[in-house]
Amino acid sequence: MMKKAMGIGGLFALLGSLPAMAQDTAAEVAPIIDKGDVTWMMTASALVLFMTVPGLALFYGGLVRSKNMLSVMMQTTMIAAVVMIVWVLYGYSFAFGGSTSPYWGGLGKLFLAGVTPDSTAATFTDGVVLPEYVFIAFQMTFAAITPGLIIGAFAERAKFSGVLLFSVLWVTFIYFPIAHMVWDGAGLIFNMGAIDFAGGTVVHINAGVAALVWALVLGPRVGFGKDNMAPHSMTLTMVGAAMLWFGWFGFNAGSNLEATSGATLAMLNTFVCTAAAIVSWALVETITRGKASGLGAASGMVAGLVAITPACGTTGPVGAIILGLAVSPVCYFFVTTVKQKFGYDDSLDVFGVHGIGGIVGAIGTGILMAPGLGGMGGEDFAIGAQVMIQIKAVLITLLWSGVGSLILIYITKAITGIRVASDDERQGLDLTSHGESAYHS
Amino acid sequence: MMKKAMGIGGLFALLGSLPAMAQDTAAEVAPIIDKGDVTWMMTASALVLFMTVPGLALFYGGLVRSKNMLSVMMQTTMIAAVVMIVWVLYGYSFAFGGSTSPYWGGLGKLFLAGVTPDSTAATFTDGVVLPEYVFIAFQMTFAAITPGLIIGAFAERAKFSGVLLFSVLWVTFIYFPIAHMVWDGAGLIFNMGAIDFAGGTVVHINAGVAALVWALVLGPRVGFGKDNMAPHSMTLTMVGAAMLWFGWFGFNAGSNLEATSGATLAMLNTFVCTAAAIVSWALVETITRGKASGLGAASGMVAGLVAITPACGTTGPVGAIILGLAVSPVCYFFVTTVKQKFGYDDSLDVFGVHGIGGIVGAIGTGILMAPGLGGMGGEDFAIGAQVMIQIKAVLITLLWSGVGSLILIYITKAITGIRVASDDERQGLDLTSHGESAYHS
Amino acid sequence: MMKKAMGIGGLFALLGSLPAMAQDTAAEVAPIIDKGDVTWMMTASALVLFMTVPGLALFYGGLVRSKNMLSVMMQTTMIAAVVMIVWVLYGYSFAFGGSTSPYWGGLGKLFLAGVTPDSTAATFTDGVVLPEYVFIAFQMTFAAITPGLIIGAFAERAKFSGVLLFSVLWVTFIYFPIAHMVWDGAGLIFNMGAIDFAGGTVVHINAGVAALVWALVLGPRVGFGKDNMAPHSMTLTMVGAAMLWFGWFGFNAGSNLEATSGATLAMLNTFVCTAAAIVSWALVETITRGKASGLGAASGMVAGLVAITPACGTTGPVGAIILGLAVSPVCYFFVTTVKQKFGYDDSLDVFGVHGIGGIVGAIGTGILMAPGLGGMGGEDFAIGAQVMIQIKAVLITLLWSGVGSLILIYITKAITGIRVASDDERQGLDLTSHGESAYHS
Amino acid sequence: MKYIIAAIKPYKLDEVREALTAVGVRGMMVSEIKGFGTQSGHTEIYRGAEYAVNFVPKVKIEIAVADTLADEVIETIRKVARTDKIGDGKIFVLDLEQALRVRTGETGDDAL
Amino acid sequence: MKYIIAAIKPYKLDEVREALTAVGVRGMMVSEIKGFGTQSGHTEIYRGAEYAVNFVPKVKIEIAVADTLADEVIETIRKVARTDKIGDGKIFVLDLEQALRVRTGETGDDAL
Amino acid sequence: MKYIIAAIKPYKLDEVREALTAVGVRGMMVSEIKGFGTQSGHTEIYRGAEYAVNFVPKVKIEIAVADTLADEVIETIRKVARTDKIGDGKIFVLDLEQALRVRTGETGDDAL
Ligand SMILES: Nc1ncnc2c1ncn2[C@@H]1O[C@H](COP(=O)(O)OP(=O)(O)O)[C@@H](O)[C@H]1O
Ligand SMILES: Nc1ncnc2c1ncn2[C@@H]1O[C@H](COP(=O)(O)OP(=O)(O)O)[C@@H](O)[C@H]1O
Ligand SMILES: Nc1ncnc2c1ncn2[C@@H]1O[C@H](COP(=O)(O)OP(=O)(O)O)[C@@H](O)[C@H]1O
Repeated sequence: MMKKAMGIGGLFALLGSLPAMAQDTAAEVAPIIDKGDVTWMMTASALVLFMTVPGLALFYGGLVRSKNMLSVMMQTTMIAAVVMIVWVLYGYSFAFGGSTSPYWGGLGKLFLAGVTPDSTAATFTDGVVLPEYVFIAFQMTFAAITPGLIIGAFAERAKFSGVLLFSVLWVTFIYFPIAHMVWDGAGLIFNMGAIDFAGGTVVHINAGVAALVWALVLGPRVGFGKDNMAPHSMTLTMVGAAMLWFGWFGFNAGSNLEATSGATLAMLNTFVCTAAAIVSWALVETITRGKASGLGAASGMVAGLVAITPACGTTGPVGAIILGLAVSPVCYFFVTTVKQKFGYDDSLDVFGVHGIGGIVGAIGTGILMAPGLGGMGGEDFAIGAQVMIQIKAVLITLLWSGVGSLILIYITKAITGIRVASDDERQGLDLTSHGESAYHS
Repeated sequence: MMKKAMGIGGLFALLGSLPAMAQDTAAEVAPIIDKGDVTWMMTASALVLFMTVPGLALFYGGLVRSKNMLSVMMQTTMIAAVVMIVWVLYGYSFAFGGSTSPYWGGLGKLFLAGVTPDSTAATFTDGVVLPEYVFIAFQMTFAAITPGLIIGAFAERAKFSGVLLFSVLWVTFIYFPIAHMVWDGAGLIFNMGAIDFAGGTVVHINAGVAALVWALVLGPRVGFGKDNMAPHSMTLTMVGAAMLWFGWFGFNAGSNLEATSGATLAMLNTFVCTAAAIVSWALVETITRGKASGLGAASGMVAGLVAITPACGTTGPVGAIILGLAVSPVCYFFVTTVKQKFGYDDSLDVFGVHGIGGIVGAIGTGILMAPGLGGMGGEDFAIGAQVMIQIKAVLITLLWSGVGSLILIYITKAITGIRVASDDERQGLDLTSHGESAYHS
Repeated sequence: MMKKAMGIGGLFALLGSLPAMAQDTAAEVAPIIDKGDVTWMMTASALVLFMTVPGLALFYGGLVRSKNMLSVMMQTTMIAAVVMIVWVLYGYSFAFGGSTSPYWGGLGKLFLAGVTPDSTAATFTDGVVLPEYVFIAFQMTFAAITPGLIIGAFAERAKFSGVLLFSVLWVTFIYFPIAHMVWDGAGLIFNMGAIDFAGGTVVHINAGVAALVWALVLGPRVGFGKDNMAPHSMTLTMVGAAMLWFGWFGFNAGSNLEATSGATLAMLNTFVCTAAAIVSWALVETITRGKASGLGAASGMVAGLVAITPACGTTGPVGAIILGLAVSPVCYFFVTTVKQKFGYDDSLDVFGVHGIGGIVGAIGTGILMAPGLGGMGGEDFAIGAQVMIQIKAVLITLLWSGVGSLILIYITKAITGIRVASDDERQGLDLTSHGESAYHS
Repeated sequence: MKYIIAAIKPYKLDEVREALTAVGVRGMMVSEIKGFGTQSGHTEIYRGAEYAVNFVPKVKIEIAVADTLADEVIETIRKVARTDKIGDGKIFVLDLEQALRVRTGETGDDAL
Repeated sequence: MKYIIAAIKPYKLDEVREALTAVGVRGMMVSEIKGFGTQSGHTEIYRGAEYAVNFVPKVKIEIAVADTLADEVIETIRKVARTDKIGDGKIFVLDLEQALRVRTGETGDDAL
Repeated sequence: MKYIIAAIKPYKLDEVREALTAVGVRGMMVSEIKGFGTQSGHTEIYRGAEYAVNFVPKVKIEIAVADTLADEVIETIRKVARTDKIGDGKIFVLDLEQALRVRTGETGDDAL
């Protein structure tokens, strides 16, 4: 078990040098493509798209005022579309292009050079491979959703062209490198031994920090703290959250790359950690304000999903429940107390839920892997040491994404601008940026 | 074929004593885990969650007035979350814990004791197994949705804390035991030879009866029969129904536990029985009131899905169409005429659609399995005998769930109360129970 | 590679004579059913249903005024339901019944005669088969969605009974024959060597032309060009479009019938062509009117999906991006300029998006298959020749569907009528045709 | 003629309408409004952001009536809309100079 | 000055607005209302539960005009909103004491 | 008594309500309306179909006040709702004959 658990992070190690390897081993044992795996990875890829649109678009869109609904949906959609193109052009290469640099994947696979229907990508298991196309597609969906998470911070006021420019810059200079660092065998963080099964650091902390920086640089919405900015449709927010949950099975269990017992553990954990986080958010609300709200349940749902993301492959189900119970109160404290205290307007709480939830998850991963806690770590697993590694990985991400995002926001500001005129903001971005209204009778 | 058809109910028989068995047979032939099966069961598990949230939440939520929308979504979500935790703690054990009692599974797997990534669960086919984690997850989604079905009966007036308490009690004393009785090899109903492929009795009749009891005990909504209580969003109701259909493929074809021809039959039946029930509901409406309505189509859709649930593994496609054509008129008669006659307020017709539809399905299963009707029964299959068994299974469920639910409702009433104040009911549960509104501009 | 690429169109060639073949080869090598394939095809079938309801229902429904919302949802739902029944009764036989006619499949499989759990259907790969039930289900979902696409042309004014009658006639005389011609080994178009991987001609051009004929025969909506007919919910339209994208992976990658590398290529192409078409529609809008709209993004999404449908199995990812970039401007030109010029009221632009997008895709397929463009064609692949074949296939479809639809519309008009009274149109179809309203408070 | 405007509790609308029909009112205009008054609103909290909703949903009825009918109309609304709880609403009476039925061109009391 | 209130059929709104602009009206307030009158509503049935909707969707227009313009406004609405079917609507005229433009503080006819 | 009707910019509602409460207004009715005036609307294009939306979202406030309070109310709305941009809105004053509180039956100034 130890070997396998330790190997989890190692999966992607093989990918960088994959085509080479495929040729080498061809002479020895032909690697196997199992159609069950292929089906799972196709299903998982489709599920992660579903998380983005309509999932994330609805979760976020429901939270804004109706005059900004379409702007949120457009940002999610257009970011995903642009990043997919970027991914084929150079993103896949930057992340998994086969270079031995600890920081990026190089230029070896620009335009997917050399990838054919016969190309394969490695999995966790020696001798078991996937068609490279499905690995490209799966990883692409991760790249496409991550910058979309950030938009919650600047919702209802950011300039559309700036959002798109920033997103391209951000995946180029922040996401692709960090994906390489965490998941590639040559990667910096990977080689530290950090465990991040499905992308807690790469996706959630990464986006969460960028979001915080945005909120600080951009300033609050016009009328913030005075106008009623209640969610225009809690219904859609709850639908979006549920869709995120559904799609997240692809995200988490798909990260196993094979339809093995390990994937089913990731799935079970993605069920029960989320359930526990829903319950604990509802409990905190019941205690502090007497009522459990729908937004609380949805927030707990997402917080739980974020927290289990890095941990889902190495934690036992009971450990997952504990992680879920723990994450919501921490996030709740951030989005209610800390945010209010500092007064920044992270409009849809990207930092409070994804950033903080991601940090809780990353550290929790280091703890709950312990076999004594039902985790999948080996007998010689040491909580303290692993937690230190996890914290180091978190800090690198905080730094890289924090400083990098700050620079990129200012570059964007200089080129396209980052905020609409306040009259436009008042009238709503749907009309002023996109020329339409979300609802008519 | 006979053997297989008869064996369908027997699938779960093996599960109780699974780990033991796995050890025994290890010496002989190593049981096979097929990645295609694992993928299918992961997909199916995700689909059943999708049925619950957002599916059921929207189907029911669209039917209430907008002031109660979030309460419906919250109840569905929170019930699912709480039951998932309960499932890990003791539910799985109570249902499939390995005891030889005909009534429950015992305490052998509390906290999933002994389940590891190497644990397996049996399937219909000798020598083919699944990782136990995915069996736990799949069955968990069934437990999580079933009490959620009941809420339609007390929508717009039940007390939130009471709903949660009742749900926990109900799965503990009604659902887990009946799941054991029907699906476990040691189970009472299982050993009678009743066919319930995917849970017509365990899920639908079970929930339908509980719903009826609730409606009778709780009394009608304030303004019932006087105020306009038209669905606040037929759009969402139709979306929810369609999502139920989509997810139900996981529910029904997933119950085959393997990606075999049997699963594809279950899927095809789940398509065409539903289609037929949609058409026949629309026809009845066209005949009786001149117009086919969207709510009619959605109701027929759910009625068809409920009816085919027990029958989907043993009926031929033409038989499934016949079952679909038959179920809608019966349900229609119940929700329009019978309900009105008795005057109880089963607000969203849980009994009329799930209870009655489930009974039609259970009995239809006994008929349409006949090879002469295109069913999968063997040559010696006797309709009369099988129908008697099916009726007996239905009666046991009616009794157990009816009496049990009655007791549990009164226990809940004593502890938390079961109904909100009538002023709160008038203002709507969203504001008064959850402190928010579903829609703002 | 050549063999495989050429073989793509050939897949269905085997299906006509399938059961016979299965018996023949049984003596030689037992054909293999891979559970990974079965799982993929079940997943794909469920996904295509999801495209129809709720996907298409929402995409179209959001675009109409709220007084007609349910009529759109009802038409989509009821058409799908009715066609599913027709499919079992005679549709499957008409399309894939095993006859050697180039025009239809004959009567050999009426009521699915002879299909049992042991029946198999061939795939692209010799010796690999599927349970016939899942092939029936998968193809059924295609038949169920196609007539649903047409309703966009006559939305907000067509008579419900006429819509249903027409749909039955249309699948019978247009869809089933064309499906046979394109996909069956004995089929006319198939034997011309036309490439239509997932149904660009059969589904999209076919429906698009029928839609155009409808719009011309029926005339514009009351108030067209004068009243504000803005979409009642762009939110739902964008949700529906995203659901179409999600489901389309089943449509396109499912058409590979196996979970092979070919399926993953189809999936990757379905991602990136769509992404490119979203971007290019947004670009055209930005250039021509200064703003990128949500409806533009949704339209580009669908246009890209339509275009890649025939091409997804034979184009490389970069070629798919090029196709996506190309299709949107053409469709944009049609729905804005050409439609306006001719003044017909193809209310939801079925012809402009599905018809025109399908034609662009069909021709693009012939070009982008070239190995020099990253396509999967062999070394001797000749663009010119293939494009001519593609154009011929398009023309046959245009003619067959155009003339056929015209006749069927007039037949429908004679029997049930095709348009509601203008007072009913003004009040909205929801109330007047279905007796309900989509929204209440 | 009088132009009577009343704010009432939404769930009383149907009862009021029926009662008014009974006393001879043949038409009215109904709008959903947000009322502000002694009856207090409520507070909603969304992830820590607290919004005081100072308005209470009310229904506004507008009725043009002949002078002779005015008092009975006022009395009827008063009786039927009353629940003796804060927020029952208000009735306002304005003088109406002229009324006209679009369809027929009738004016005055005939138009009502 | 006069304060004119009219209930008309919703699809007539744009036509009426244009016609009024043509005669010199420079502003108005428009609300979607539920009308009750001779024109009957409809019945909706949801799974056997029958709801009589007694109201018909109408649009209410409110226009403040100078006394000199009042008759022309009334006449214009009448002509354009008319379809000769039941439910065409009503026009009510009240006396308006004072009008004020918030932006400039102008009062009386200047404010309109 | 006076019946004051004002059309204002929606985002000014809360400020106006607070200011009015401060000067002694104890109730009002608020509706979301579509305003037509000098302030122009906007155009929306949906796949080539262009719709001119001639109306601007406004909020309509209706307040019944005692004669003595009327001027202060008008002045308050004027001051607070003003942004000096086109579309700030209008205030109209009508004479109010009678007011009645449904709950208590109080009439006249006591009812407000
Ligand atoms: N001065 C006023 N002008 C206009 N409408 C008023 C006024 N006072 C109250 N209303 C309306 O009457 C409703 C009920 O008034 P409220 O003061 O809450 O209760 P009550 O009528 O029981 O004293 C308010 O919600 C508001 O719509
Ligand atoms: N004659 C009028 N009658 C009724 N309402 C009016 C009238 N003129 C303007 N309004 C209302 O006042 C609002 C603001 O008027 P507008 O002419 O746009 O700007 P301003 O008040 O700055 O001149 C309009 O949207 C409309 O609701
Ligand atoms: N007495 C009234 N007071 C206020 N509004 C009225 C009155 N009578 C009719 N209305 C309004 O006028 C509309 C049309 O009236 P109705 O009686 O249906 O038709 P018609 O005007 O053709 O006689 C009604 O829907 C209602 O909004």
